[in-house]
Amino acid sequence: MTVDSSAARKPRRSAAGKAGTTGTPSTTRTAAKKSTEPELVQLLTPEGKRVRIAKNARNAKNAEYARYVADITPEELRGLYRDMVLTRRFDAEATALQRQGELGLWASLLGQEAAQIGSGRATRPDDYVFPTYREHGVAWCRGVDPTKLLGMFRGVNHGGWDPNGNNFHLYTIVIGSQTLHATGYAMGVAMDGADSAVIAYFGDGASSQGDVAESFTFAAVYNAPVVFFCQNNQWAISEPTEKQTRVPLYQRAQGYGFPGVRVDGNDVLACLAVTRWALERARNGEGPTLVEAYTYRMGAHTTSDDPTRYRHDDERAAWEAKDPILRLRRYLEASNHADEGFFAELEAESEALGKRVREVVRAMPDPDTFAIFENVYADGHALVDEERAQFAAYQASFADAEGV
Amino acid sequence: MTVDSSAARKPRRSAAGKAGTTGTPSTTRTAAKKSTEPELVQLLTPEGKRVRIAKNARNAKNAEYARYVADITPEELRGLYRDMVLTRRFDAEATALQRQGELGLWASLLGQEAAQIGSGRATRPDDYVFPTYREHGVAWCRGVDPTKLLGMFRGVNHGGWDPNGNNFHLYTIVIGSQTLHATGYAMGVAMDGADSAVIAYFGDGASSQGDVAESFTFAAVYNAPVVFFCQNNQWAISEPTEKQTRVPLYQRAQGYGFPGVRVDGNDVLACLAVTRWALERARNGEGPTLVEAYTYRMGAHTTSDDPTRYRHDDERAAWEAKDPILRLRRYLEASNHADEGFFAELEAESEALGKRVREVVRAMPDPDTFAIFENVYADGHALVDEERAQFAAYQASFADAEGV
Amino acid sequence: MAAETMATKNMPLAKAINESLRRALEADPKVVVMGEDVGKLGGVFRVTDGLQKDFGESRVIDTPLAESGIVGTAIGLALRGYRPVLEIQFDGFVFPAYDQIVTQLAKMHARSLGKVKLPVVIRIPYGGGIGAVEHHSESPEALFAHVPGLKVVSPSDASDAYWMMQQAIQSDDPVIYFEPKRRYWDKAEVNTEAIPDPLHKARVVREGTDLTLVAYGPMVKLCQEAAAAAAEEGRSLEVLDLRSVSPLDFDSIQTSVEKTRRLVVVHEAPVFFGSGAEIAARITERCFYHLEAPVLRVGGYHAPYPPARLEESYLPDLDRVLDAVDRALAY
Amino acid sequence: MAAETMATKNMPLAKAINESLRRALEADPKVVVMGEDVGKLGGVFRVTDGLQKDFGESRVIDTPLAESGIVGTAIGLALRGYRPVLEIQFDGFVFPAYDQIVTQLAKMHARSLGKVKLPVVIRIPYGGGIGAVEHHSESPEALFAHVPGLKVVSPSDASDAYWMMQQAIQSDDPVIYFEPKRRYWDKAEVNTEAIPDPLHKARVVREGTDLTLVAYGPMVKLCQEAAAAAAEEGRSLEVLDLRSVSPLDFDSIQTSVEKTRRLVVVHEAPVFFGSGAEIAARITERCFYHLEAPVLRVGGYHAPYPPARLEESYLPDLDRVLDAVDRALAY
Ligand SMILES: Cc1ncc(C[n+]2csc(CCOP(=O)(O)OP(=O)(O)O)c2C)c(N)n1
Ligand SMILES: Cc1ncc(C[n+]2csc(CCOP(=O)(O)OP(=O)(O)O)c2C)c(N)n1
Ligand SMILES: [Mg+2]
Ligand SMILES: [Mg+2]
Repeated sequence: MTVDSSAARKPRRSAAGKAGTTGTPSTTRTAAKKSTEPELVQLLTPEGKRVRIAKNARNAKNAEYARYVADITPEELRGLYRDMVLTRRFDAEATALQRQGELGLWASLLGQEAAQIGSGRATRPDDYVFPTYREHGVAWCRGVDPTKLLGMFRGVNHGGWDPNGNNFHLYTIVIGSQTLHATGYAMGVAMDGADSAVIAYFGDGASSQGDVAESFTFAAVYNAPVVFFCQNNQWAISEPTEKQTRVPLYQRAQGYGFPGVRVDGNDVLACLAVTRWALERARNGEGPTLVEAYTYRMGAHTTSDDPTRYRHDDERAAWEAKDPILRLRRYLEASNHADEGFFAELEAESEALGKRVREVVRAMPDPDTFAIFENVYADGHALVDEERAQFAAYQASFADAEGV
Repeated sequence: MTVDSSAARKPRRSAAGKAGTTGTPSTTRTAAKKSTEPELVQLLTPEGKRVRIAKNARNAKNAEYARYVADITPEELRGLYRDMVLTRRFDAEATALQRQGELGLWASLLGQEAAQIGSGRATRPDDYVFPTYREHGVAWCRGVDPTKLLGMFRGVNHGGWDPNGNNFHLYTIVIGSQTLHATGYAMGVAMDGADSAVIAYFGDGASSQGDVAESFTFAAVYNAPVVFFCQNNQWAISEPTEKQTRVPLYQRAQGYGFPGVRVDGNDVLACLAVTRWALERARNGEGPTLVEAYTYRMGAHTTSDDPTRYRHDDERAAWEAKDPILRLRRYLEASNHADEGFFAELEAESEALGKRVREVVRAMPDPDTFAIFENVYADGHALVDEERAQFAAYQASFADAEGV
Repeated sequence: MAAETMATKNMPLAKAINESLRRALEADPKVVVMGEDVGKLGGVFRVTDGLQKDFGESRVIDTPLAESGIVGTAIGLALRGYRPVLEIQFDGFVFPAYDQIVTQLAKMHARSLGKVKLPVVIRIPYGGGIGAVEHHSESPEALFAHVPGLKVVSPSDASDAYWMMQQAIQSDDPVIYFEPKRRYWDKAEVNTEAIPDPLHKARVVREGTDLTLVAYGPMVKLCQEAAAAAAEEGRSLEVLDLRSVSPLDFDSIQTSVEKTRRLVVVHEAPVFFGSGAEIAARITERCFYHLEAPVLRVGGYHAPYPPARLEESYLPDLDRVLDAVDRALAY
Repeated sequence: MAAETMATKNMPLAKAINESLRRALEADPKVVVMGEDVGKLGGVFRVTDGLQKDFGESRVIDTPLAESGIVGTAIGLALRGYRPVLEIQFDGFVFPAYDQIVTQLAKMHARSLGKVKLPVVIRIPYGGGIGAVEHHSESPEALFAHVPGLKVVSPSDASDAYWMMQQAIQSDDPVIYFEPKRRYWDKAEVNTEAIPDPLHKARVVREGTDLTLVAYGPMVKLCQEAAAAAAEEGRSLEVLDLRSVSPLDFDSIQTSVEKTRRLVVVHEAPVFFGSGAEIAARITERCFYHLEAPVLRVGGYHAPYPPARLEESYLPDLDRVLDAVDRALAY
């Protein structure tokens, strides 16, 4: 049957479900590539080894990107490691705070640290970032105080930081919308003659939204300096990526006229390199790029979710072997780029961060109720004024009553 | 500047606007193909010569499709010719009727006869067609009485035929919407285990709508038996196709995991062949296909439009040399597949059709005013009943007044 | 409490919808359930729990993450003879599908001069009160009621949830079925062999003489509580559960108001251009000489639904309803 | 007729918007015009005629055929400091953009606690009366007025069209600017040096004492005609041009109704859940003891906008307005 398989479509003449049996491929016909084992850019193996950049067939692609991190220093590598560790720690703390009732909800990035830190560290301060709701690691790279991210999950605001403070837009919950905002912003950057770039994050699920397709079209037509960074974490809540596409997502770009590349999303070096390349393209006036970071959501979709209902533990186990943090740690250790002191210090820093996050959240006050009426309009609106006044009178009536 | 060119983006380092100068292409990276002279499937040259199906590089693609029309008879060829001539005649008549004030608007298919007749004749009675608002030729192939198409343009209805009468859906004005209806219908066909296919028409402009992208995603994921037939007539009202895409549209399919092919939309044989192939794929359970029929809107967008504001006459002149009807006539004549009697008879038939269309339209009555309240709901709605009654009373009050 | 017969079960509202969907899937092979995460997961609120397991992936369909695609393909399925029941995951996510709903789903029956019917049900968990993040607590019903061609309903308890879903699926018209998400866990007796009220008929859920409170969905319970509280102060409030927002059962409201002569409408959606406006306008027209006070409205403010920590102040509550009652009675 | 000064020109409404856009493009390099066919063609109604020629393709931008993309990218441009003025080609084609308008454009200022502003104007030619095909004659203003965060305006003549566009572009809020397409060719004096009324203030366009007619956009002219016709029968109608649908200038309506004690609201949109409902509800509340009759509403029926040959029966016309006036006066 169509929806799960085509085997049930009896009257069909030839073997059902086999693509390409009618006719033969040709130059004008663009045949679908079968999605088998993902072919991806990787610079650091799961075992923590730098991938050889010899120009053989299998690794040629890596070489091209490797040059974007060719001169990376041990200090920078330790910095990436630190970013990932602190991000994971922050994320775990937030999950715990949700369990304790301090947050209403939390969307964990566990497992996606490399994709976020690698791409986030590739950005320049004047670049602009449009996140989804899970980009805590990117926020970290942008210098957004992590405690600011918690307000919306605690329910005290819908986004507690100034987007222009760090060129990091608010989290966007309506799936895919932000890719158009990013594209428009990038059009504006180009109109200004600036050489900044814009990066839009979205998920594998989001790739199905019409808005994302429209953003590809606008970005291509206007040659906008925007990088579409898709974290394919294999799941859109309970739906595996096969419910969104039957070919690898990075290939989507080709049909819109710009390059797409799949990168190992658990390899922070590869993510850094590929994103640098894509951002450079943007700065150079070469237009948009799609980066698909192939990664895994190791936790639940959010704290409200129960992944045991739709996926097996062994899947997670397999991905744990590719853990982005462990991988870099192995490399740092094997190459003597970090000593025990570094790890110990980081552990302490991590603890301190956790403590600060806990304290800040617990002290986070509820907003004043009149905040309901604030910022609905920039220039005011008579009805809001009227309702605010009525509300004030109504509130006062209790005070009066209590005062009696 | 981004919107027209990137030359103004001064701070950029490298040559602006040149795609692909950063890094080099690779296997994982899907590079954009440059749109130069369109590479398309053609079986009949503009001069009316059958394209040799020798398997050399340039023509290999044609050979694959040629077999879908290999056994076409002279009678069938005359049939295609007749379809195109009568469709064009009908279209011209409708344009004239608009000028005479009998229609409020008309959307002419002039120039697109081959794309429509070729694809329309490829369908089977049990297939289902979802048109835009310009598929008068397809309607003809489906057996819809052409005069039925005129109701909505006259303003007496929003669609005057029974979609299930000929498996030809109503014209859809909201650009792109019908591609999702087609996909859903195709999902239903597959669920029923039937081997019918569905074909959705849309334009080059429509390709930008999110709905069209979503229909590609659904069709691919559910392997729905649907053919997406895009008539790229070079213009979306005043906007050339470059405002919608920077690569040929047929390539769009690849990123969604199904084949796309560009066919000479002014070659009725090639359109027939390619659509047969695509429909056969659908029937065989091989899922969706995108066909881009490369053609030209020789008239105005609609009778309200003034194309001289945005395009040059010489463009039209160039396309006139590729006229789909002339092309087939040349072939018919050169191959002695039709004699003067045939052409004369067709001319008479054409006249008769014109006459009938004129007569039917002029006699087309205005709908009863109470039609406003009909068919709003299938099961009725209290408010509609109430308003209908009020309206009746209100109408009656005039009758009373006049009656006095 | 009525004794449980074989046909009567006590169950939460979410479960009642689940049972109703199950019954529809069993009864009619053309019924299909579609949406994001409705399959293995059973929906984020578990309303479709177990259905895919029992009816298969072709009847209970996990869709791509694209609401316009969900509604648009459902229209196509309906044209093919299917009766799709769609889930929109949360109120705030129906808007990508709004074009398909307003320009296609609502109009296609009329456009075809009645030749095609689109029996599509769109389930939307709506309303606030569950402490959720942005876009998860809205009440957009007015945006559908204004659109000719759509029917809009909202049950307030498990029994109505069960039966109104049966009726919505049987209807040959598109029905937007708003589920009061904060009442999902409220239990009630559901008699699966009852003869249900007509889908679009309001029901008096408490009789009274001094003032009429009308509500639907999540606010019915609140109005019942308000009526109980008012009773303690010696005021007799009648409570009407509208059940349907389009059509609105003005006859039932009129009957009540002709008796009580005062009307307060309560909903979560912003008051401005909300259901209360239409009810106030039409009832004032119908009952001009009966009304002792203007129709008063209690609802959301003209502001985006606030963060969770403020929702209590944004939403109608007992005090605000009683305050409106006091004001109406003061005329 | 006032003598034409250097600053005063007689021009059609469409031209007035064109001139206003031109002035805005000249005055502020951050103003950009975007939409389908707004460039070389100058829009299907020629409202942007000549602008691309004079300001270039980067200021007057032909976009891909995708309304969500137009609004979504405009939001991004606004975040970058631009002030986009968008054209939606016809009323019925705004719905693909509805999600971006409702969930993003309307809410982002509040979401950011005031940190970002979105000065985006969305121009929508709306309403019927031009004999067009489906989706080209609708009046969806209520669907925007219900949404907090949006402002909704509609000029009725060339002078307002000019000035309200200036003000809409200067506003730091998103403004949905509904253009009464059947009045595009109506001429009026436009004084480009005048001091305009505030954007959201209603204006008395005819004074009267017996009953108040309120309208906006295309229906203002009709109401003026109705008032003239009624005057011949010795009835003195006051006509108020609301100009703004969100916010609504209830103060001005109240002032008028306290004088005339009767109110009829006229709009093309369906009556059910339309602007008239909100006006009737609130004015009844404000003027309960002043009203001699219920507020009556004249508008579209609860049916899809009909084919052109029926639109005369669907749309409010002189007779229907006068009929409502008679009914209100009969109380
Ligand atoms: C328009 C819209 N529809 C539905 C949802 C509900 N929803 C929230 S997250 C999510 C899945 C997103 O998956 P993906 O894009 O892969 O991102 P991920 O959560 O995996 O990071 C869904 C369906 C939403 N937020 N917005
Ligand atoms: C959603 C929507 N937006 C805008 C329009 C107005 N419009 C009608 S036809 C058209 C151009 C369509 O171009 P294309 O898809 O290439 O089809 P063609 O007219 O060339 O056959 C536009 C913009 C519309 N009908 N629907
Ligand atoms: Mg995902
Ligand atoms: Mg076209």
